[in-house]
Amino acid sequence: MLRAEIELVRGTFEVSVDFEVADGHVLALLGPNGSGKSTVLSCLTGLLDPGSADIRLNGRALAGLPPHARRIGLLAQDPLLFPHLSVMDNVAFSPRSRGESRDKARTVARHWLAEVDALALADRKPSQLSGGQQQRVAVARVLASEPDLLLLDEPFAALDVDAAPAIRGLLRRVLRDGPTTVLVTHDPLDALALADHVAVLDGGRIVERGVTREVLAAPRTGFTARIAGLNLVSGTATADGLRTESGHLIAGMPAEVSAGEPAVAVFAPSAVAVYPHDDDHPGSPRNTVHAVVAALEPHGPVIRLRVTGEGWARGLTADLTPAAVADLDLEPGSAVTLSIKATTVSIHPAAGT
Amino acid sequence: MLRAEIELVRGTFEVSVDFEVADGHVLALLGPNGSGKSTVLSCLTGLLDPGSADIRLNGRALAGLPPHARRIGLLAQDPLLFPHLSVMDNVAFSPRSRGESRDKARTVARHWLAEVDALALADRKPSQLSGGQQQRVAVARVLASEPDLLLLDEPFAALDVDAAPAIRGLLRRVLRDGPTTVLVTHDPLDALALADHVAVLDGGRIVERGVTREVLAAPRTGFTARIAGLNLVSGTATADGLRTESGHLIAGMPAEVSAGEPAVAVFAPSAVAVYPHDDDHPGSPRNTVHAVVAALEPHGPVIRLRVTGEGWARGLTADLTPAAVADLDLEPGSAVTLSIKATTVSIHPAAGT
Amino acid sequence: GSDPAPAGSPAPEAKTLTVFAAASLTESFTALGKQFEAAHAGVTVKFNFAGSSALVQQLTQGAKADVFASADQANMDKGVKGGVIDGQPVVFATNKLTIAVGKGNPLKIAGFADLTKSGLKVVVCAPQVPCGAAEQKVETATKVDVKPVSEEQDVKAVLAKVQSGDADAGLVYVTDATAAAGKVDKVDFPESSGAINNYPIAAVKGGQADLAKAFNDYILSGGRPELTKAGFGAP
Amino acid sequence: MPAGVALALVVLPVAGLLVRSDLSRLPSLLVTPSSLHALRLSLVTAGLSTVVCVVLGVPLAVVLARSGIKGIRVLRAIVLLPLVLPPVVGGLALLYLLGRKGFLGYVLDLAGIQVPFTTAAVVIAQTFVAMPFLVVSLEGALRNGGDRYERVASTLGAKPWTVFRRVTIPLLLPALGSGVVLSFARALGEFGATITFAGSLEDVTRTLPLEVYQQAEVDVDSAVALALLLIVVAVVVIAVARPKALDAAG
Amino acid sequence: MPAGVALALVVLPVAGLLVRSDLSRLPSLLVTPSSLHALRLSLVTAGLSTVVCVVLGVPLAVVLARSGIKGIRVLRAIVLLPLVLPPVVGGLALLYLLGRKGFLGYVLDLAGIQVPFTTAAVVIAQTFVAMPFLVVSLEGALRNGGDRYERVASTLGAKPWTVFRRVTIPLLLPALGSGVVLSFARALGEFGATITFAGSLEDVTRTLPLEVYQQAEVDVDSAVALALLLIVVAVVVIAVARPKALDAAG
Ligand SMILES: Nc1ncnc2c1ncn2[C@@H]1O[C@H](COP(=O)(O)OP(=O)(O)OP(=O)(O)O)[C@@H](O)[C@H]1O
Ligand SMILES: Nc1ncnc2c1ncn2[C@@H]1O[C@H](COP(=O)(O)OP(=O)(O)OP(=O)(O)O)[C@@H](O)[C@H]1O
Ligand SMILES: [Mg+2]
Ligand SMILES: [Mg+2]
Repeated sequence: MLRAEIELVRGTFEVSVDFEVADGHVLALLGPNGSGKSTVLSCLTGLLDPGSADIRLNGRALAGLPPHARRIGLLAQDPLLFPHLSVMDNVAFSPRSRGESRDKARTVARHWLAEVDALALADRKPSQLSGGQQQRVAVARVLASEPDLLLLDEPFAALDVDAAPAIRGLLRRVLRDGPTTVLVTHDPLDALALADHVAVLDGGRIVERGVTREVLAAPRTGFTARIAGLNLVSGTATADGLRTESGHLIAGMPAEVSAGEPAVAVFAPSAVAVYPHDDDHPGSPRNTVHAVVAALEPHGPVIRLRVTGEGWARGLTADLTPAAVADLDLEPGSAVTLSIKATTVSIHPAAGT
Repeated sequence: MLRAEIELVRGTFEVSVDFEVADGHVLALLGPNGSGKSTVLSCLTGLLDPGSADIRLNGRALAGLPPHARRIGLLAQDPLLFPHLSVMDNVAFSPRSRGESRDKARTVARHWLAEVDALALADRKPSQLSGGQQQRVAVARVLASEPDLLLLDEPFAALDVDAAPAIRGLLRRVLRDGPTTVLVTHDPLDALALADHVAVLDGGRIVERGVTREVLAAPRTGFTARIAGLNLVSGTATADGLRTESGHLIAGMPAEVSAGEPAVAVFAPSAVAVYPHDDDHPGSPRNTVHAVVAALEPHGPVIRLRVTGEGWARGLTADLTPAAVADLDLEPGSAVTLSIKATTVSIHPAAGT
Repeated sequence: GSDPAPAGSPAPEAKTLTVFAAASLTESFTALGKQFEAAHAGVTVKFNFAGSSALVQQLTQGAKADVFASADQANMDKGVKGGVIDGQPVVFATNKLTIAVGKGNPLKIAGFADLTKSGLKVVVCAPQVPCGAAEQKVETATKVDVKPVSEEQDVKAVLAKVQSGDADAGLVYVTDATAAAGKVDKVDFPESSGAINNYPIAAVKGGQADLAKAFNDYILSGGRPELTKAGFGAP
Repeated sequence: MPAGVALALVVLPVAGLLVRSDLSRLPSLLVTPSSLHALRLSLVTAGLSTVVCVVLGVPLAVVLARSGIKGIRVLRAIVLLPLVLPPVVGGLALLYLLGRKGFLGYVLDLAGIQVPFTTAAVVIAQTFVAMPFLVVSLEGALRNGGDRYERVASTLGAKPWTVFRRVTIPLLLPALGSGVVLSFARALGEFGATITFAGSLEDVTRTLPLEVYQQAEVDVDSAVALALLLIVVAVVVIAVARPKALDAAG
Repeated sequence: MPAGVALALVVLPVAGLLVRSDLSRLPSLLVTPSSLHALRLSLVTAGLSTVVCVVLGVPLAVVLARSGIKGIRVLRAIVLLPLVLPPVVGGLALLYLLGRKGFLGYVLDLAGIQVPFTTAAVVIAQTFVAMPFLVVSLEGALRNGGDRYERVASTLGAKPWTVFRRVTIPLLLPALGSGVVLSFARALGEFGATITFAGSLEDVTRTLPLEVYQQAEVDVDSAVALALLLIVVAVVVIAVARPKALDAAG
């Protein structure tokens, strides 16, 4: 088990976090650029010296130990392969450092290189690799170090459509009965796939934490909702929905909230259907609202629409297939009507923070 | 207009490409890790000296020119901000180099920093930035150089959920009446959002090219289908679908293909519905097949299921919402039934390659 | 001369005689060392040539040597004061100044007084080193005020500048001008006898006294031809 | 451990020197006009020749490190020559070149310029022996650093000179710091080439090391005291000048 | 352009030297036993002291560049002392330390060890003057390179010594190449400290520069010719040794 309490001032930036990760479990650290994720990982490895820290890994106090004695593996945002060593020797570096024989270390290295599908690159120098190839080798190198605690800083950023799922699968296999892990990611669905728990960092503090599925399904701050890619409208809970600040009523499924309480309506962008503005909507969806398309952003296999509009329509997002976007001929400025089925909207108590 | 013919040998790796991009248009360069995308960009900038090249930008022959005379901006995979200059001076570097006054250059820099939402970081040194912040500054720096040709190598890899769409929006605005652009990406939907045309690289050669929507909707090789995230089953075309190699019939929409021809059935993972294995399917979907979940990978806002199974089920993918995955309690090894509506399946002639 | 080592005696055990000698003795002492070795079977003579002041410094810091030959009295006195000299030093050679000029004496310098000619580039030794001190002595005695363009650290530096043509004339020792014969010409001047430089030699305390005495005697007696060849005067 | 031994090797002798020398005489030595002249001359010439070293040596180092020419190895070996040349021989070489009968000096003489025995000659001699130090330390750093940032700068439209001025040089500052220290120190301590080429005349060419040697002929102890002065000067200059260069590079 | 001037400054004097010296005498000079002895001694001692410089200097440079101790600036200034010390004074300092009457020499003398006037003394003198060259050029490179790779190595479980051996040193190779060249050259050309501390005894302490000095007493021209031999040796060593170090670093 990892228990960490870390306080640190870095220029004008302050980090103050505490968290634990149970033995063999995976904690996902989410948060926007510059929220302190990499900083927290650096403190754990001992590369940064926090102002005050109490870090315990399986009972061992780590705070004073030098990095090499911590048995913590870090896959940083920059692969930083040793430029003077071949790919093979990069991966064999850690086994060699642990005192394995040359042959044994190479066997270990070959194993992990095969796992990341980079065995064919074994004899190259890092300067002869593409960005994604470097990243894969870096993954193999950190896994070969067999750490007690594994720290992964956006391991999928540079990988292609074939490599990313492969590495994800590899990590899942390794992590199943593997080391305790902290995974930094910008993708809430990486968290969903790999992590039991998430902690959401913002401005150096943990603003939300809990079991992954619960946090992502029921974000308690606007920030977390955005991270999770969900729509969030705040207002007051009613018996069967939410009254917005602008006075509109949103039908939804109240969850652990009583009427009259401050609350938020949460729904996924994928639950938002988009129609041309002049259509009328005789169908089942309870919630319809007029809006204007502000932006179209690809988001995985879908296009995410951001809209502006009156009242609660402002800032909503909707995920559409490219085909739908094409069919509806949507572009910034198009007037649309959004419709959201009430069954996809959940009403949560507003987070205290 | 950019016209490029490039031949290059780099160790054991050979690049041989030719392509053109019309004035002010955007070409997306897709391809797996190590397929030569970054190499092609390096040749365009003049940082790599190709064995033989004929590169013309708006009629100017660039092949012999030094990098600084080419007016080509490159946003590389590694941000490489000048470590000795402040963020402001990094972005002002290019205007200054063009001979602008200090004040003018700073005004330009401030403009672009504001566009990437990094004005607050103006006085920092790059070493005081997080990974994503560095990437944003690098975007501002290359845009401030006002190139005739803009080369972007995975500009969104390190960005968070707020920054990525913002930068994407910025790029779309800039590119609308901006420079001719080549965009390298691993995400076919980045291509869809930003590029008119795509070229798909594999092993240093362009294996497929065309108008973005057409290529992504009708991939002609298994590789391109995988890049585009689509399912692809090969067989022989019938009047209303495809007969697979294992003898099964898949209902679909034939497109420019006559019965008896070798063909592929193409459908998006998002078109595949998943049911528990013991359910029967009285509904409309024409195609159902039994399968076993092999892996679950997050993919943007959805979870992508990879399945194994008999016949054509092998290797299919399905995109589900996390909630659906949770509801169905899917995990590797779960037996499922897949169902695909025929309207979402298109039948294409098999590519010659 | 008398040869102290009895000729024909049974070959003595191999011995090494270490001689610390002023750098200006390099050529003559190397030759004399060979002669001494030939006359004394089993004896090898090793030289440590350096500036006299450096040699004294080394001796007072405990360097092991048998003989010390200095290029001036002052450094020998330092050695005596420092307690590293055994017995009384004896002057074995003298040296005096001469004017080194370019080959053929293009500027027709005839004597010491000519060195004040305007436009003439004269180099001398710094007053701190023996040749410079001697030159000062001559200046004082003759009341000729030479304005040098450089006060060199040693005679070699003076000679080098005359040889390269950058100096028109330089005050050097006869021995130096002799060694460089063919590259420079020398103009002797009578006033130089007012500043004779003495070369004393002595045995070093803690050295092999017998061998040192034998060597010193050899220099004083049999060394004359070789020393004269190098331009040294008799004591 | 080895670092400690290394340190001891440097510190102990100097400490020995301090112990043995009569520090109380230092002030009286310092105020003699000749040492003051020598000190001033040393600082001026060493400073000047360091500037010349930087102006000429930095471009040379860049050419050596970056150019892909075939003969570059030979060139590099040539640049290193003054390092191994005994300084006196170096001085002779300069004399043969710039002396009245030297093949460049002859031309200069016709133009009424005479270099030997002038302060300029001191600067030239010091530059000759000190420049390789600058070049070699810079070249190592240039090779170590690679040219990634320079390439980025060129794609941003910076011409080679701009790249050099705004990227190469600033990134080189720490190494330039070392190089400047090395060449300044070498120039400050230069003796053999100076006395051979420039001679030794108070207030014109007699720098502090020449004064030290001069003194050593008469009285070793006072020479040592003077040398300590030289050390103090060097340490002060280094301590003042160097951290700035380092800090600038962040 | 400045690079060209810089090159000319180095090349022209040496060319002048070549022109003026009597190359036909070089072979006959070379084969005299005393020059051969001196050459051999020079190569051996300069080689040895370069090795000592590397063994002691590399750790010292790492400590200077990486340690965050407060007093590190003072330490650095101290390490640079031998650079500015006139070599003769450096030799004196060593004599005061290791001579029979020196405070370490006294102890050694009791143990029956006498350092001055031995070949070991030559090596010590050369190491003393040459080590700062190695340390300074390495330190610049270490600061330039940063410690990113060293940090990665430590998170991979490599102990400090392993990091040093397998990451720091290999990445330092280009700079180590320069440093080794500089210190070897300095050791090879060393004169003042050697003659003061080790004396000039043929085959024991009379290295090539001392032999050159000796020859100069007899005949300046033959001394110059000998100096050219020194140059040739240095250039050969540099040309053979250096590219290997560079190539190894890729
Ligand atoms: N040396 C420094 N001095 C001052 N501030 C710094 C320094 N290094 C980082 N910061 C700031 O600390 C904050 C946290 O940085 P960190 O790298 O931990 O962010 P992150 O969460 O990893 O972001 P990203 O997703 O972009 O990688 C950022 O706002 C950054 O600007
Ligand atoms: N210096 C080199 N010597 C030999 N091969 C090299 C060299 N540099 C790159 N390669 C190889 O060239 C191929 C193309 O590399 P490139 O960087 O262009 O790939 P890429 O398409 O940009 O990949 P990624 O998506 O991972 O960034 C790769 O297989 C790589 O291993
Ligand atoms: Mg980060
Ligand atoms: Mg790439």
